[in-house]
Amino acid sequence: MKEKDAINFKQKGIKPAWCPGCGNFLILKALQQALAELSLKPQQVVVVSGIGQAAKTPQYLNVHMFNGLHGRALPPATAIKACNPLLTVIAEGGDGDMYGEGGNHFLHTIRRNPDLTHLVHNNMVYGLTKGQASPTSEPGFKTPVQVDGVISEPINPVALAISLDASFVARTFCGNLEQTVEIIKKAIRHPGYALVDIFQPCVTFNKINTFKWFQEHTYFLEGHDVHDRNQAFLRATETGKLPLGIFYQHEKKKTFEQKLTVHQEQKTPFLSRSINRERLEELIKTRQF
Amino acid sequence: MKEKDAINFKQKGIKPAWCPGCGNFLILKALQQALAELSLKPQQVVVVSGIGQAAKTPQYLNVHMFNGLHGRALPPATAIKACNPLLTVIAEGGDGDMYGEGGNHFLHTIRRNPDLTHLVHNNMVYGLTKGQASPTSEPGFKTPVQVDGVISEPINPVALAISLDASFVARTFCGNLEQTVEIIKKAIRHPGYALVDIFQPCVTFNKINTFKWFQEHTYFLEGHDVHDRNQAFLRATETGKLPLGIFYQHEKKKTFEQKLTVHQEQKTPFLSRSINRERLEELIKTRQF
Amino acid sequence: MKKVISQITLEQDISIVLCGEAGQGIQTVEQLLTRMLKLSGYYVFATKEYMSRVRGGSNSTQIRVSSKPIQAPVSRIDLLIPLDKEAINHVSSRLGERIIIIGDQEKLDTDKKVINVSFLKMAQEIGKAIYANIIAVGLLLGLLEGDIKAGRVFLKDYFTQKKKEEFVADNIKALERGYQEAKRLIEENLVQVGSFPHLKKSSKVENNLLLNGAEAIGLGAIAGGCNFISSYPMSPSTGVLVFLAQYAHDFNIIVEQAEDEISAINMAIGAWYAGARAMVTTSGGGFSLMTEGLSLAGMIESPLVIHLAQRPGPATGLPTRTEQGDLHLALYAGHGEFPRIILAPGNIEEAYQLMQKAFYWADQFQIPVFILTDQYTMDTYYNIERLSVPQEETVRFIIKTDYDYQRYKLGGKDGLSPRGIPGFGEGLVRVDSDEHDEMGLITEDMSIRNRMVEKRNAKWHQLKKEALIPTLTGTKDYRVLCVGWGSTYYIIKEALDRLDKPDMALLHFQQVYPISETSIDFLKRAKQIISIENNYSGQFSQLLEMQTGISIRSRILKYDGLPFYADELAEEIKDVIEENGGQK
Amino acid sequence: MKKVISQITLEQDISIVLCGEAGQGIQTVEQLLTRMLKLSGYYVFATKEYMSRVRGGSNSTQIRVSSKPIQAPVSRIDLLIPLDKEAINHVSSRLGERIIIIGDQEKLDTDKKVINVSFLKMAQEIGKAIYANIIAVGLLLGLLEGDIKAGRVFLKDYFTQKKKEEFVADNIKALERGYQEAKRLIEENLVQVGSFPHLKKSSKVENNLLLNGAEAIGLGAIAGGCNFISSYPMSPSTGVLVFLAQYAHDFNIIVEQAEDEISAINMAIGAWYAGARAMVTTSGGGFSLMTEGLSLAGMIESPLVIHLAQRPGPATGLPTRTEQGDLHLALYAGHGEFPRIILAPGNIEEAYQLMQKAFYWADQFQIPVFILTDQYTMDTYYNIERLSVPQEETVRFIIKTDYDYQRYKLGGKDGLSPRGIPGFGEGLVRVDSDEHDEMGLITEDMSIRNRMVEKRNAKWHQLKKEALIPTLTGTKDYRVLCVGWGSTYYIIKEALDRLDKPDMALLHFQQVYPISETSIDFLKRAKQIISIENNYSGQFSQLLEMQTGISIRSRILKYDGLPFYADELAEEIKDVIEENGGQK
Ligand SMILES: Cc1ncc(C[n+]2csc(CCOP(=O)(O)OP(=O)(O)O)c2C)c(N)n1
Ligand SMILES: Cc1ncc(C[n+]2csc(CCOP(=O)(O)OP(=O)(O)O)c2C)c(N)n1
Ligand code: SF4
Ligand code: SF4
Ligand SMILES: [Mg+2]
Ligand SMILES: [Mg+2]
Repeated sequence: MKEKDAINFKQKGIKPAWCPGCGNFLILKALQQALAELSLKPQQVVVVSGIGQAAKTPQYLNVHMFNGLHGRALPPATAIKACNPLLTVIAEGGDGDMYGEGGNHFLHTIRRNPDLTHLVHNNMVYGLTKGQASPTSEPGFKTPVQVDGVISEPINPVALAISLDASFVARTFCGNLEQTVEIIKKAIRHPGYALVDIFQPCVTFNKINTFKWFQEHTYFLEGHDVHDRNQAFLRATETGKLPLGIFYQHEKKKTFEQKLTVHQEQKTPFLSRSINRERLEELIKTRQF
Repeated sequence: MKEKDAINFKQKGIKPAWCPGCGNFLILKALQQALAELSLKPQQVVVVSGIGQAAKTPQYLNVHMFNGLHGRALPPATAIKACNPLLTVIAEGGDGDMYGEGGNHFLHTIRRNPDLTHLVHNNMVYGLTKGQASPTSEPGFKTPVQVDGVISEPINPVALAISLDASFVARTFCGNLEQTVEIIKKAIRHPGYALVDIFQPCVTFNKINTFKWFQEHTYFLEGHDVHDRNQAFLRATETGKLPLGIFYQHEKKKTFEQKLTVHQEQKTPFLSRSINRERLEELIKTRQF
Repeated sequence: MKKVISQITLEQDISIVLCGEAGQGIQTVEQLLTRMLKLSGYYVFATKEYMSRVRGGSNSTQIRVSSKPIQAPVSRIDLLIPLDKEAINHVSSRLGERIIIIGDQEKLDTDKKVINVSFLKMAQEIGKAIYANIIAVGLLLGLLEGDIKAGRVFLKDYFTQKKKEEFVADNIKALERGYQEAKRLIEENLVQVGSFPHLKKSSKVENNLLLNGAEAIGLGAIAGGCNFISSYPMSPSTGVLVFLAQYAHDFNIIVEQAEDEISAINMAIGAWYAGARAMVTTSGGGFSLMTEGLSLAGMIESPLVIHLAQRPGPATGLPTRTEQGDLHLALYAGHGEFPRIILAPGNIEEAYQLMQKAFYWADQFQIPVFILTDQYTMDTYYNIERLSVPQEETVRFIIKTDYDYQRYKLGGKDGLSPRGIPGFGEGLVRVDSDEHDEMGLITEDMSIRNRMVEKRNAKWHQLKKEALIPTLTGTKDYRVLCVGWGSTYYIIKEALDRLDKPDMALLHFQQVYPISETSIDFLKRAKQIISIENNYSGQFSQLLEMQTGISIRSRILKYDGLPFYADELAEEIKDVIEENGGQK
Repeated sequence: MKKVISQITLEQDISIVLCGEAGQGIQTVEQLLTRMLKLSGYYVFATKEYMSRVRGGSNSTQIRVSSKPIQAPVSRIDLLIPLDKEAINHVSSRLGERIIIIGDQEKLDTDKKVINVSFLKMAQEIGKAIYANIIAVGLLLGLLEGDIKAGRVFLKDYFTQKKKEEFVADNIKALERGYQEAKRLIEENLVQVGSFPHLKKSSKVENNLLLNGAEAIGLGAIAGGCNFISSYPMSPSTGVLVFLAQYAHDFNIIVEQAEDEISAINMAIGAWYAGARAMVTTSGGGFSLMTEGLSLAGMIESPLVIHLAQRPGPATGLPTRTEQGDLHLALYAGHGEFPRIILAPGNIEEAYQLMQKAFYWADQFQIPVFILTDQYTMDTYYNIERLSVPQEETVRFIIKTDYDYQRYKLGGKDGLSPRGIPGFGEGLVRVDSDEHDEMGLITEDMSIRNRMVEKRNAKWHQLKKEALIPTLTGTKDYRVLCVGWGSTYYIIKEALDRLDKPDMALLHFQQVYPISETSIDFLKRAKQIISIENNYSGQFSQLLEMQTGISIRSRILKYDGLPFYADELAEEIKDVIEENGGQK
C-alpha cells in the first residue's frame, strides 16, 4: 500500500462536507488508494456521480468529474466510456441515487456491460435529504417520513445484479479498508461492468446500521467459487450475517465498447474524427432514385 | 371453462387494432376467461395499462380502465389498490413498457408487494413503434435500429423478480391457452404482487420468436417446489428450453394495503371519508407553543 | 444588493442573528427562543439560510423581535451570536457599526468587539457541552426581558414531548444560567437595555400561532381533505411530506415515498382516479421529471395538486436556497395544451387557504393545480392570529355512476363531464391518455379530436372568471406600483412601509395564472410599475406582459439564492424610482 | 375547416389519393410511384396520414403531380384509389364532383361512380395477390403517361436492393399489366387524358432528390458531424434514429437505443463531455421526460442537439398525427434559467441546413439547441434540387487543456469559457450540476452564484444577434402579412399563391427562439397580421407578442391532428381578411 501515491488523487484545499465520522471518508480514502495502486494518472480517470452525500465524492478527488443529476450517473458514464474507451470510468453514488431514482439505469447498464466500475455507498438511508428510508433500508426502520417504520422490502442489489448476470458483483464494508481497496482495484481491473456495493455507516441518520452493526453482521466469503452463478445467488440471499467479498465474476463477456463497431473500424478519438464527405455526397445522390 | 361467461368481459362493438394472428388475441381471451371463471363482475375490476400493442388490451375489455403513460402502469395501479382494496387491480403492458421504460417501477412495486396482478405481454420486440429491440430481445436480433443485431443481454424478468423475492412469479405462453387462463387465475387470487410474464408472438415484427419457436423452446415445469427460492432461481436461469409455469410463490407476505394503517383504522371508502375537524383544530392549537 | 447601515434606534424591532455550523443546534435555539418570546408577549419573525450539508459549513438564522407584527428579513443585524470561527466572516457584509456581538471570545478569533460570554464553559459546568445552546436561549430571553417562567414551562414541555426526561432538569438549569448571564451583562452595562426602546410586550400575542410555510401547506392540505401524498424527498419540499407523515394516523392519510418523482405523480393521479384527494410535493428537478405525468392529468382530466417548492436552478443548483425561478416551467410544463391554475401564497395564512382552494379547484375543474412556494416560505415563520378550520364537510365533485356512464360526456357546462370513481355506482370508468371518445376509448376520429380539445380548453373560461384578485396594499391613488407574487409579499410590504411614500402601493398576486382580469386596471392606473422578483429573467413580469399587454420596464431582480431583505429592497426601490422619472 | 369543391381543370396539378388499411402496402405504392414519376420528368409531392396501428384501420397517402414545384397537401382529390371498403368513407368529406375513383368495384360497396379495375384478379393471374399494389403503380404511371422504361429499371433496382430476386420478374409483369390497363381506360374513354392538361414533363427534374423530413434531418445530422445518438423509440421521431442506424457504419456513429428518454438525454450529454457530437430524437412525452436532463445541459453548459418531432398531445394523444403543440414546452422546459435556441425547419432544405446549424451553435455556445419538427415534416417529400455537402471540415469549439485548466473560467467573451475534453490535454475537466466555481466544484458563495448566473445568461446577447432572419415571401409592400413557423411554410405559400393578392406576403420563421430583432420591423409594416399555426392556443403568436410587444389578433389554428390543406387554408385566409377590415 503506497499511501504516498494516493496524494495524486487528493483534491487540495477542499474539506469534505461530510459529518465527522461518516463512512464516506473511508470510501474516499479507499478509492484514492486503489487508483494510486493501479498506477493510474488523474488525467485517465473520470468519476461520474449523481447527487447525494456519496455523490459528492468526486468533489474531493483529483480526477475528471462529471457530477450529474440525482440517479443519473450510469447513462453519462456509459456514454463517456463508449466515446473514449481509453478512460477509466467510475460511476459513484448512494443507495438512493443508484437503486432508487436510478434503478432503471442500474438494470439496463448491467445488460449493456460497459467497462465501468459502479461504486454504491450503501448507508441504507437518504443522507443528504436528512434521513428518509432508502431502497436498502431495513423493514421497520423509522424515519420522519416512514413514521411506522419501513414497510417495503429492501432491495438486494447483489442478488439483483447476479440475476441479471452482471459480469462482476461484489460487496464490501468500508470499515474493512484494505479489503475495500482490494475489491475496488479488482473491480476497476475487471473488463466489464463491475458493481461494488459498499456498506457505509451514516453516523447521523442511521442509528441502526452503525459501524458496530456492520462489523457484527458481516463476514468474509471464503472458499466461494465466483464463477458459480447459482452459488453466488445462494450466498447473496443468505439471511443472518451478510457475506462480503466478490460474489460473482464473469470475465469473458465482451464489453459494450468492444461490441460497438465505431472503435473497430477507426481508432482516432471521437473529438478529432471528421465526416466522410465523399460518402455523404454518395448517400445524398441515392435520393435521386 | 365457461366461454359464455367470458362475454361479460367483452367490449361490444369494438374490433381490436391488432394484426391478424397476433398473440395478443389469445391473451385477451385468456384474461376474459380468467375473470369470468373467478366470477368477478366488470365493476370490480380495474385494468391499468401503459402504452403499446399489449397495453391496448383494456380497450377491448368490459372493465374499468386506466390507460396511462408508456411504462407507468404500476404506480397508478398501486395507488388505486391502496385507495380501494376492494377492487381487483391488474396492470398490463408489453415488455418494453414494463421492463424498459417502466423498469424502475417494476423493481419497486415488487418491494411494496401490493395485491396486483402484473401481466406482461412479452413478444421480445417493440410492436407499436414498429419493431425495435425490447429489453427481452435476444442477442443478435436485427431490427431497423439494431442493424448489427442486439448487443445487450436480455433481461430475465423471472429471475429478476425472484431475486427481489417477489411473492408470485410465473411465466406462460399464450399459445397454451388453458394453462395461461389457470395461471392468470392463480395470479389474481394470489394475495400480493403477482408477475405473469406471457410469451406472445408478434407476427409482424418478430420473425424469430414465432408461435412455433415458443412451442419448441418451452416446456412445463413439473415437480417443482414453488416455495424453494433457490430452486426457482435455478430454473429461471436455465438455458436451452425455457420452463413455463409458476416458479415461485410466497403466500404469507403481507400486502402493501394490509400494512397501510389507513384501512386498519377506518373502513369507509376513501371517496366518502371526511376530515377530522376537531383533530385539526387541536393540531392548529399546538402551534401556539 | 445595497448595503444598509445598522440603525438600531431607528427601528421598531431588534434583529438577532445566530450563526454557526450545521449540527451546532441553531435550529433548536430558533425554535425555543421564538416560542418563548412569543409567549412573553412579543411579535417574532424567524428565517434561516443554510448550506446543503448535514454538518459543518456556515448557516444562520435571523430572529426579529418587535412589538408590532413583523414578517420579513432585513440585512441589518443588531445582535449577533457567532457560534464558530467562521460565523463573523459569514455575515460580515451585514455588520453595521452599532452591532452587538456576544460570544465565546477565545473561540472567535476576530478583531471586532465581542462581549464575552463563555457558553461552553458554563455548559460544561452544568454537565454537558450540548447545553450551550440553551444557555444562549436563556441569555437572549434575558436580554429581551422575556418571561423566564413561561420559558421554563415551555422548555419542560418541549423536552418531555421528545421523551428525554433525564435532560429536562439540566436544560432548565442552562436556561436559567443564560438568563442570569443576561442580567449580568445588563448590570455591568455591557449591553444597554435602552438599545431596544420600542420593545413592548402585549398579552394579546400569547395565543398567536407560530408555524412555518411547510407546516402551513401541510395543514392546508389536511383542511383541503388531502388523504394521499406520494413524493420523493427533495429540498426544500420535503417538509410537507414529513409534516403529513407525522399526522398520517390522525387524518388517515396514505403517505408513500415513491421510488422516483415519475412514480410519485403517476400514483397521485391513480389515487384521484380511485377517489382519493392526492397531492405531490417536489422541487424543480423533481418536478421536471413529473412533466409527462402532468400532461397525463391534463389529458385524462384528472384533478391533481402539486406543491412545487422552488430553489435555485438550473439542475441541482443551490439545493437549500431560495428562488422564484420555476414559474415558467410550471406554466408550460407538459406536452400538448390543457388548462391549469398556479397559486403562489404570499404568507402563512395564504399558504393554508390556497392549499384548500387548490384541492377544491382541482376536484371541481378536473385539472392540475399548482402551489408555488420556495425555500424561503418553507423555512420562515412569524406570529399569526389564527387559522380557521373549514366550517363544512369537504365538497366532492364526484357522481355515483349509472350503467351507461361515460367519463368524457360532451356538451357539459364549461367543458366539464361528471367524474365517476370505479366501484361507486354501476358504470365503468375509463380514462385514456390517448385521444378518446366520450366513453374514454381510443379514437382517431378528427371531429371528436376537435371537440375534445375544445372541451378541455373550454375550462379556461371559468378559470379566468374565478381567478383571485390580486391584493392591493397602500394607497389607491398610487403613482408608483410595486408588483410582486408569492413569497415576496411581506418583504415588499415592509420595504414600502420603510419608504413611507404617499404615492406608492403594492400589488401582490397570490394567483399567478390565469390572472384576474381586474389586474389590468390596477396596472393601467400606475405611472410607474416596478416588478420585484427572486429570479434572473423576471418571469412574472413577462407573464403579466403577455396576459395584459402592458409592458413593465422597471424590474428589481435577485438571484443569488437568498430572499430580498426589506431594508435593502427599500433602497433599491428608491433608486429605481429616482432613475426613472415616472415612466411605466 | 372549409370545404373546397374539386376543380381539376383549374389546377396546375393532379391530386391522387390512395386509401386503405395499414399493411395493404400503400407506402410501397407511394415510394415507387413518386420516384417513377419524378424519373419521368414530373414534380411530385407526397404525404400520408395514418393510424396508430400496424394492421387495419384507414390510412391514406396523397400524391400530387405537377409540371411545377409542388410542396403542399390539398384537400381536393382528383383521383382516388380506394383499396378497401372503408376507404371512400374515410375521405368522403374531400370528394368533389369531378372526382375519378378507380378500384375493384365489387370490394367497394359504394354508390359513387367507380371505374372498375380488378387489381386483385389481375394480380392473382400473375401469381400472387400482393402484386395488386404494383399493378396500381403501373396504372397510375400509365394514366399520367409516365416513362414505363424508367419504371421498369427502377423497379428492378428497388427489389434487387431488398434481395428478393425471385419476385422481380413478376413485379415487372405487374407494373406492365397496370400500365396496359391505363391505356385501356384511356382508350375506352373512361378516363380522359385531357383531364390533366397542364401536366408537362421536363428532363430537368430527373436528377432532383426525393427524400422526406426524417431523412433530411438525418442527413443534416451527419453533415453536422453527429457521431452519437441515444434515443428511445417514439413516433414520429423514430425515423431519424432509424436513418442514422442505417448509416452508422458509413459515418461511424454510435447509435444507442436507451432504456428510457431520461437515459437517452443523459447519455447524449455524457457523449458531448467526452468529445462526441451527440443528439437525441424524441417526441412530446419522451421530451417531457428529458426536461431535467435539459436543465443539466443548461447548468453544466453542455452542447446538446434535441430533435423534437411534435405530435398532438396531451399525453399519448394522437401518436401518428401532426401538431405544432410543443413550442411552449421547448421554450420553457427545464427548471431554472438558461439560454437555448429553437429552430423549426419549413422545408427539406431547411431541415438539412438547420440541423448542421444546430450542431454548430450547440458546440459554439455550449447550449442546448432544439430542432422542432412534426409528423407532417417527417413523412412528407417532394422534389428538391440538391443538398450540398459541407465544403469544410467540421469546426470544433474545443481546446486542448493545460494543467491549470478551469472549465468555468469567468471573464470570457459573452459568457463563454473554453471547453475541454477529458483526455485531451493535461487539465482536469470538471462539470457540476450544482452551482459551481470556475473549477467546476460545488460552491455556495453568493457572489460566485451571481456571476455564474450572469455568465450563463450572457450568451443570450450573442444568440439574439445571430438569430436567423425570417423569410419574406411575396411583395415587400404588403398590407396583410401571414406569419407562420416550421412545417407550415410551403402550405401557407401555396395558399397565398392561390389567393394571388398583390398586397399580401408571408413571413416564415425558421428560428422561433430567440427571434431576430428585424422581425419587429416586418410585423410593424403590416396593416393586418394573420398568424397560422397547427395548434389550439396560438403558441407562436403568444411568443411573438411577448418578444415584440406587437399584438396579433387574427389567428388561423388547426388542431385535429392533420396538417393544413393549401386550398382550404386559402379560403380561410380570405374569410379572415374579409371579417377583419384591415386591423392588426
Ligand atoms: C430529481 C431529484 N430528486 C430528488 C433529489 C434530492 N436528493 C438529493 S440526494 C437524495 C438522496 C440521497 O440519498 P443517497 O442517494 O442514498 O445518498 P446519501 O446522501 O445517503 O449518500 C435526494 C433524494 C434530487 N437532487 N433530484
Ligand atoms: C414516454 C414514451 N416514450 C415512447 C413512447 C412510444 N412507444 C409507444 S409503445 C412503445 C413500445 C412498445 O413496445 P412494448 O411495450 O413491448 O409493447 P408492444 O407494442 O410490443 O406490445 C413505445 C416505445 C411513448 N408512448 N411514450
Ligand atoms: S448525513 Fe450520514 S452519509 Fe451524510 S455525511 Fe453525515 S454521516 Fe455521512
Ligand atoms: S405488431 Fe406485433 S404485437 Fe403488434 S399487433 Fe401486430 S403482431 Fe401483435
Ligand atoms: Mg444513502
Ligand atoms: Mg413488446
